[in-house]
Amino acid sequence: MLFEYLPQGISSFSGDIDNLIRFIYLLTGIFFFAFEGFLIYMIFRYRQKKGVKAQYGKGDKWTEVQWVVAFVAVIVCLDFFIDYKSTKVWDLLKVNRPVTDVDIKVVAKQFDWTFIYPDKNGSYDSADALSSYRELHVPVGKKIHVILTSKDVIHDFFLPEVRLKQDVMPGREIHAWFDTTQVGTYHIVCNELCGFGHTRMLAVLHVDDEKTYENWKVQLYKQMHGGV
Amino acid sequence: MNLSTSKSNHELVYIALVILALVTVGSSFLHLPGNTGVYVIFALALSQAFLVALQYMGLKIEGFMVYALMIIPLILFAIFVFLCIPDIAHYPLHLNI
Amino acid sequence: MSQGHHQSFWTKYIFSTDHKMVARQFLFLALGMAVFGGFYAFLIRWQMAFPNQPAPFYGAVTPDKYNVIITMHGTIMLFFVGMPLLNAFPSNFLVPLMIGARDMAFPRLNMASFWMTFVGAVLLIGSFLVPGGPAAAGWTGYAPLSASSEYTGVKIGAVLWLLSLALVFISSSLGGINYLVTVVTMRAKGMSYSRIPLTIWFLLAAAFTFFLAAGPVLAGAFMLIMDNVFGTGFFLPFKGGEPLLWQHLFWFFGHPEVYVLFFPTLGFCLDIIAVFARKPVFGEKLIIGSTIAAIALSFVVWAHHMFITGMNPTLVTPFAITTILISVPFAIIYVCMFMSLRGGSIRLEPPMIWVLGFLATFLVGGLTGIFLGAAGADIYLHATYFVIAHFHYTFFPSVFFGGYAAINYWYPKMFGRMLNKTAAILHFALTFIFFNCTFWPLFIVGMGGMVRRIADPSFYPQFSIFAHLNVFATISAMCLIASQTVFLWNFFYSMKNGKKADLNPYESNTLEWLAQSPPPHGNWGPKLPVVTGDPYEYSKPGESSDWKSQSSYKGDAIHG
Amino acid sequence: MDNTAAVHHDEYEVEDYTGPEGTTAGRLGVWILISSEIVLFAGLLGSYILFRLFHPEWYEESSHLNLYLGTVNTLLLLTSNFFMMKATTAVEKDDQKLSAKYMLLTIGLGLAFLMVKGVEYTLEFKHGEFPSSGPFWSFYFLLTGIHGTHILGGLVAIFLLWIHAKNNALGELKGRVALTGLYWSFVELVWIFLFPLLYLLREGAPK
Repeated sequence: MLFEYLPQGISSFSGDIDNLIRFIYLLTGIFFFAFEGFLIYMIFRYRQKKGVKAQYGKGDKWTEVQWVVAFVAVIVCLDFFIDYKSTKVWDLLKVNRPVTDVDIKVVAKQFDWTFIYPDKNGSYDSADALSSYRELHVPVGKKIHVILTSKDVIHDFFLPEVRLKQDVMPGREIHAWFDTTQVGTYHIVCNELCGFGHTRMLAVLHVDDEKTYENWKVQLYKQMHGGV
Repeated sequence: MNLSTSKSNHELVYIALVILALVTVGSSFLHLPGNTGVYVIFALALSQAFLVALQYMGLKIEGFMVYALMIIPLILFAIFVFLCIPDIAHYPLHLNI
Repeated sequence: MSQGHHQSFWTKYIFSTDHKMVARQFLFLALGMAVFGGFYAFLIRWQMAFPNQPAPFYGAVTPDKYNVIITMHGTIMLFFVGMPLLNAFPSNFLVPLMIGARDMAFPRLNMASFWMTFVGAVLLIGSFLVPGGPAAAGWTGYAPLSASSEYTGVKIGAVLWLLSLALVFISSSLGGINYLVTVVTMRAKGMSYSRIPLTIWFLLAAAFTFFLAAGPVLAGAFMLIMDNVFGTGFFLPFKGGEPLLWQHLFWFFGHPEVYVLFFPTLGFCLDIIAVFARKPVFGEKLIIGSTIAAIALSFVVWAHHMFITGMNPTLVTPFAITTILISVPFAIIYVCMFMSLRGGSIRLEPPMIWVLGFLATFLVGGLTGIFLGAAGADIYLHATYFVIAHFHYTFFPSVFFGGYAAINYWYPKMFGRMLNKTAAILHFALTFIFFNCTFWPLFIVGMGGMVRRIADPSFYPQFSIFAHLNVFATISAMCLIASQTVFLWNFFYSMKNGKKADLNPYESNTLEWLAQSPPPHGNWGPKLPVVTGDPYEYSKPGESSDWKSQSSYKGDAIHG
Repeated sequence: MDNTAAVHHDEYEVEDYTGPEGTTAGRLGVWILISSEIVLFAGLLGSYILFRLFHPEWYEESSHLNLYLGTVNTLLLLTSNFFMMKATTAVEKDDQKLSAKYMLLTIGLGLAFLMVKGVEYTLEFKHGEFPSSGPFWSFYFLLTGIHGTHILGGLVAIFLLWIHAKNNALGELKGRVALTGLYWSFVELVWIFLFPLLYLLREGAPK
């Protein structure tokens, strides 16, 4: 099955996206086998035979077309059902941002990621703001608010395991959120062609438990301020 | 070669166009409140456009096909601008990273 | 022009205004450019499978060269293979023949249209020679990457790329004007709109869609050229511009363009199905209505290419709904095609085999589109190899299966000789198998999260589990490219040595089969054909023959 | 792009080239060309309008344009279009010499339009306003530049017709005078919208 190849999901909404993919996979799978089967059947059943003339029918009578209409009605219903399910996922992830616990500013540039943690006043510019290079640490179970900015061209913030993908636009602040359910080390990939170094524009997502996360922040602070 | 344009009175249309053009320019000096000035200017521009299209270009004697050829691109124009407004025109620039 | 039968080499072969010669020029341009496009495809696949080894015939593919290769592969395949092969070549060849005219309405415009495309192709290939190399911002050329040389190091190449695109857009629009005017004003007597074959309808639909869609991206191309040359900032946010605007302009064109490359194939398929299943096309009016609906919808779905670009997220839902809804008209057309097969008397000749192959493979492309059109699933699948597999499953069947079906079907009329049937079937079998072997694994790879446009998968340890699939896909792709030589051999060998073709080898109703093979300058004898019947009157009950030509035109075969 | 109006002649009898609605092939071709040009200008003007909607400060920048020269240009183009219409009428009455005179006036006024445009550009360059001076100026030079290119194309087409008309030798080209007139009117139509969009949406008195 195709969806078995999905990387293991580690966010509260990854299951929703996976289920949506499974659902569409199931539906399209049915149509795929029905149509291919019908096609193969017809190729064998209606091969040219001596003395057998093709049936004449232009499909301009209601009796001929009614099956097409019924089929279309089914398609329209399924379409709207897919739209309904997909919009639910979309709204959950991209439109309605819940109250978040941690704010992180993501600065993308050719070909690096920098993650900036605000100081106590929520400022990203002050000396106390922590900036981590190519390493994003987040506490497990918390809702993370990322503010995506770019210094030059379009990049894309893709967390495959979290099922989050969001382009990073220069000149815009894009807000996204995600959460995590499992401690571990995961991938961050740039998913929008951004120049010759695009391939190497990688970062690491560390999902830590609360204690490790705080320790790491303290460590980073010490590193940045020379152990003061 | 029975051409449409000979059925128009070109002198009359020309005078009307000149007057409308001058009125358009004049109206921009009035500093009408709010967006009224913009509406007035484009109402006048539209009336000039209709005059040119119907009289000079001979749209008034054309058939369904040519009208469709003129209207469909304008609909696309409207669709493009209308659907891009929430995306382009509503986003302020953030440049201080 | 007026001395049709004694022209110099230059007016006959190079600056020809004869629609059949222009069609051949477009066909050869498409085949020539396909060699380049295929070679870049090979390099891309090589890099995905064996990233650390230098590619044969090329050398090491460095990341900057890789970006050039993907840009050129996309641009060439869409605008210099797809457009000529599916729009310009069949429109030029078939429109006058199928409606019973002597030539296009504006033959010189036709010639200009070809030479503009040709200059565009030369500029594109020539951009390899300029300092800085060719454009390297992907075939979509997303600004700001494409808008300033400080991001890619490419300056002249990017401008040449844009100029070449602009030339193709203008030339295809002018071509479209020509086809539309020809069909409206130059139909033979009795050729009412309802008697026009569906091939012509769909070619017109494509031309109409194209010239309506090309304007915004042409405007965008001018703006991007100014960004590159004059240092303006239309798409550069740090100069007050808006990068998303380029994407809107581009995809406003880009999505209709997808159908421009799809409609002609639908037309060929319907015509070929009718001839080889010996049945009238099922639901002709339904099909035309669906096409109109599809064109209308195609102009309001463009933002589904931009779901995750940071566009206004509330705007996504309406676009997702229209995107999924556009499956309805195409489902109707698909069902009508299947119903046209049902109850037929199917002759498995090469053109029909290509059409059946198209029906089988395009289905996959159409169905996987639903994954990407559903905004929620697109969050994960956008810009992964799933997308690559999806659009290759649409474009490849459409451009190549459809194109080969058309070439196989109209070859006797173009060159007066038949293609070798065994070689044609072998070519189909190899292409069909290796095409599926190339792109089916990419669905799996994409579902696993492998992102597109990366130059070196060995940097991504998480993709190492797909290494064997990538190698498999690459070897299949090489076989796929290699098996096209069968076609090239067949095409050029049969031109001189093929079996002489009858005037109407497939017993088809449409008008082009009444002309000589190949049709002379002016197509018809002293008198034009008069149309008396519908194009799809096959196996009519009560008739002795299972076909009845659209015209009783006796042809000028006897008079030569 | 005047070769859209090309009419095909060959050694065979010419079937009727008139469509079902009395539209000749050339005329329909020019209408479709105009249709595709509308989409091109939809892209250009649409982008400009979208920018304009979130750049209120462009009202100020707009007042740096020379409104007087802009108005003169509007009138020049209007008059030029009027004379092109007169030239069309003259050809229909088979008076090619008169038509040639009108065409000469059209060309003169069109060239005057381009010259005034050149003067405007020079003045703006002197003030230090270049295409790279900001989005408003980028749009100003892009829109007027592309419109100017269309004017130039139209002038070339009219010039070619004038060469034949002055020698009373239009012959088969007669139909093209009206077609060029149609195109010329469209160029005028574009200016009718460009002028207020660029020049008139301004703040305060012109400078």
